[in-house]
Amino acid sequence: MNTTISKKLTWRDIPQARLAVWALIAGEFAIFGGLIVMYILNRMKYETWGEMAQHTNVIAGTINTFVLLTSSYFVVKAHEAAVHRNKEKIKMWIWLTILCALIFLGIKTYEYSHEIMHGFTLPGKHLLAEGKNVETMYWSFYYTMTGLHGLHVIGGALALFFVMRGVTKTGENYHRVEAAGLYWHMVDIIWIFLFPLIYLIH
Amino acid sequence: MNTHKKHGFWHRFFFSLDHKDIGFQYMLTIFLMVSIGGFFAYVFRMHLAYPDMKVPLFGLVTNKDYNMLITNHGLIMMMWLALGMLLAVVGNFLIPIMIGTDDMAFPKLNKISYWFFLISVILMIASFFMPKGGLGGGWTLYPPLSVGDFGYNTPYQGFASRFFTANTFVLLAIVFEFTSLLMGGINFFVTTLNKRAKGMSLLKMPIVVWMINIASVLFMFSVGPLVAGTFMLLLDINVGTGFYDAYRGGDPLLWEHLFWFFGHPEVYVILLPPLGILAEIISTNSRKPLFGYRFIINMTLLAGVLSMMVWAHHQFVAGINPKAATVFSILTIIISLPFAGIILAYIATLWYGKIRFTLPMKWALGAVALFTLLGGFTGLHLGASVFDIYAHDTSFVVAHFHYTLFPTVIFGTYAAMYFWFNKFTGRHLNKTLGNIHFWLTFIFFNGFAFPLFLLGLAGQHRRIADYRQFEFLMQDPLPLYRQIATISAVILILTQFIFIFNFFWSLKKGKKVESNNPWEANTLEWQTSSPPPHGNFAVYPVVYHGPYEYNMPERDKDFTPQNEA
Amino acid sequence: MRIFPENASSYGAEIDFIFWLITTVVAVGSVIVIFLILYPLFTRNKQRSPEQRYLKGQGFKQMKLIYLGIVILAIADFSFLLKEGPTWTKIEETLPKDDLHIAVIGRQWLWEFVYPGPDGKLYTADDVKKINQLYIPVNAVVHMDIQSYDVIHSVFIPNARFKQDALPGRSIKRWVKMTKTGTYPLTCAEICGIGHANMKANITVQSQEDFQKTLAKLYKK
Amino acid sequence: MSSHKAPGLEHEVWVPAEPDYHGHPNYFKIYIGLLVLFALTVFASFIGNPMIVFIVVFSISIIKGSMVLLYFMHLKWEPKLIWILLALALMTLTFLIIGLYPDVVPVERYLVPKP
Repeated sequence: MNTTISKKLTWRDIPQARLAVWALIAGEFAIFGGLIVMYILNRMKYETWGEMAQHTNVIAGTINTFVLLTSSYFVVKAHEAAVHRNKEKIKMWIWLTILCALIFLGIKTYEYSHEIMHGFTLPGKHLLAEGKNVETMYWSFYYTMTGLHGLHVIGGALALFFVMRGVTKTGENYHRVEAAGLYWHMVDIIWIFLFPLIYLIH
Repeated sequence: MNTHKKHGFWHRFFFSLDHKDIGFQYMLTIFLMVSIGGFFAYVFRMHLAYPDMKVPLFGLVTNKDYNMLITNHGLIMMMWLALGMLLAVVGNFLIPIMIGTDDMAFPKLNKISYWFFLISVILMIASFFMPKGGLGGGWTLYPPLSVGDFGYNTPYQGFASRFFTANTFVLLAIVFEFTSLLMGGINFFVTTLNKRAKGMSLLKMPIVVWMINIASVLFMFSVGPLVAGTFMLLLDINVGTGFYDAYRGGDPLLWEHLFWFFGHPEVYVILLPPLGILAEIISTNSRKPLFGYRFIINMTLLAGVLSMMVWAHHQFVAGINPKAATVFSILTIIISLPFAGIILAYIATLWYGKIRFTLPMKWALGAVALFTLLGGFTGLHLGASVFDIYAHDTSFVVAHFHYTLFPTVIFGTYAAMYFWFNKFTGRHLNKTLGNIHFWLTFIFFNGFAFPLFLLGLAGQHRRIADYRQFEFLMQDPLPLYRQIATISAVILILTQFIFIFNFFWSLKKGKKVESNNPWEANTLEWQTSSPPPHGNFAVYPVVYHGPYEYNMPERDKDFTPQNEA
Repeated sequence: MRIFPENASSYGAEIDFIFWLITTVVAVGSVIVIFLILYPLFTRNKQRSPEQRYLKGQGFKQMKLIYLGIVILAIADFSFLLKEGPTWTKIEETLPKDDLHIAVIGRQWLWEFVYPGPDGKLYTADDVKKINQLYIPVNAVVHMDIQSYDVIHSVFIPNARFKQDALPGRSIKRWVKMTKTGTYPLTCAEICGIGHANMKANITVQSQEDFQKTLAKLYKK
Repeated sequence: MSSHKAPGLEHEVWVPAEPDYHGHPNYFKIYIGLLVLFALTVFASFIGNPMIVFIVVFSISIIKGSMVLLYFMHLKWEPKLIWILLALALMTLTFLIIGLYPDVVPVERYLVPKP
């Protein structure tokens, strides 16, 4: 008779919050990946998009990449602090991360306003008037991808903020720092792919 | 754990965190959607058979009404009935209790996903009442038609005129529903992996839990690109971008690809949970272990991976690369093999068993037979790209997918209802009404869907409001087929009222269950009281056996509950 | 009773043949499946068989019949794929030399058929346009550039077993060769708005002489 | 049958990661590595030919992304399941790009004038 109880249930080693965030990350990769796939294919088709890419603000993009990479480092330090149950350090590192998020969003706003001033809008009416029909789609992709990413930045920063408040107030749920941190890293990874694809290939 | 508090109506239906209550909320919401979808089906079927008649309860059907009716019938049935019923309802009711735990891993997330679902339902219903009328571009929402005002020939008049259109609302509803199901899917996945009872290894889980999880993961990945695509379509509609606009180098075919990249795995997302339900019911009622438990799981995983490579068989004549079409055609034919294996394993379970013809068993057998014989096999016709040139967008396709979806979604859901109703309410559904319901549904479903095959072969193309303009479709037996289909469909819809009456009557006055385990089944949900208390188990079970140990040697009864040492 | 509409094109019979081939395979399969389901239902119910077997379907020995079933289905599948593949190549992937080259353009909600003008070339100034009525010669390979102005349409000629979606932004070249004279319907098979149901054209297949006369009449207008 | 604590509940209280389970890379080193690769990316963009730039830049992005994944997100120490999840996401995108390519890139299209 079969009465053995399985002893090793390896997948239970992952705390459920972390497992859920990993699943969410995989799903988000499918969403952004789909967008990036469509962008790459259209980019291969329409060579004139290279001209449009020259109108992006590469310096702002570079600073933004640097900011996000740094924030990723801050978050991982916050996670390290959470492992050691150090509330003060968690607070510091997460505030630094949120600061990075705000800088990122600020630079992004500057970029957007600059580009809109030059007539590169989401629907691209000016370009249409100039007869550059295909090029409008570059800007549509640009705003869709960076905008969707920006929403994730806002979401990730909010998540970090609420997690930090909860942890510092109650002194419980330290594992949530890692979960929110994972999400933040995902935002970073997506930007790592978006930055060269949008800004650097001319 | 056994502190079951009585809660008021508002608490139970809006704020409860219990997985069974949330499942019940989903179910009632979906009943509402199905009645709308069913009503639409009744109206346009009546219009097809009797084009000049004022349809009772609706009135004269214009072309615009007709397009709106078929579109929303498709959307509601695919997105809200099939996905909602089989992932959200079945998953919520069964997963925690079948793996022997108190609730979902994230009860609050579960609640939030229901609220998202509710928002999506409200948006969907609101879309019928937009100034320009409901959506009328086909449930696949192919772009140039679904983007602009092409359907209505009115010029662009600013953001408000675009936002308050059915297109926007339906797309938003779809986004909300996907979000809801994504959150629900992650919840199922984590619950299954992390909250199993002691001793419940992955290979001791009931098949239905496996199937819902595979379906959730499949959904999670296939839906990603479509979510991105939906955002792009929303921007196209409301802001005026050109992702799908051929005037700016956009490509309508891109949406078709994205839609079916989700749409085809979705068919399997819909198909897998009912297959799991059938496995439970067939094994229990054959009093015999499910034949090839691991084989079924392996085949399902294989089919899940394959299902992501076959989507373009919906687009053989849509202008895709013909060489790619050949590849997709071959892959489509190959995907029939794992499903053949699964169905054969179910049939093998019947052999050398001791079959009990209970009501759920009748539904299950009906589902297996119809799905295999007319749904699955006609899939081979359509998977062969050459015949698809002719059959694409004809009634043949309509008949094919009704034969695949109706047996799985509707028969599977009813099988589950008749099987588990007594567990979650403590009362039996009425048997006589159930039998009448089954036979009428079985007969009139065939009466409705089979003529569509013949109509399709005669060249009747889909989504036409009035076939009288086409002489070749008015030749002699064809109008008769249309009338047979309509009359059967109407009776089929009326038959469902028997079930609705039975459901609510039995909820209040049905026969009380004598034991917790009326079907003498093995899985854990039958080992707790009916209805299960808040927290499901008074004493948390420890699992010793697989879920299908019927007629185990050297036992005095022919079933061995999973938690019996 | 006729199942398919009358076939009037050179490759229609092959498409019908594929249907009957698959239907035969499926019919045999259905008979087997019906037997497999019904036999246990009649022999293994509660009254007749007291003892059931404890079979879990583990290992090759127990599973061999199921594997056999899969192999049989695979063989059946590939038997018709062998016929189907070359037919697809012939119809969709290759273009025989054309006798007439026209453009079929869908718009809400009518069909435009564009003939090359007297210079014999399409897309020049002297093209002639015909609305909802297509004339083509019998036994001639006709190339059609299928296009659309606004939304997705789909050219569907039931008697030719011909169907192709018309997408805005691309021109899809397909061919058809009608083998019987007569007038056949040409419809739109992809939903394209309110007028989708009314989007109907006629395709008249004429003998060569009649077709030349029709063409001359068209040029005169 | 014995009663025990609700399964899964034991994970509500999270214990600090044990050294053998959660590796601790030197986060600062990884960070510096990322910055170096990032600088490389920016320099690579001056090569000129868009195709080469694309290949170089995209490969560096993949390296950077996997560094964040492996070390910052501790994927290196996660059980196989997480790897499978991410591999499935990658698989999905591979199928998508293979399936879409022949219908997007090599197809000749023209701009349809607005009616």
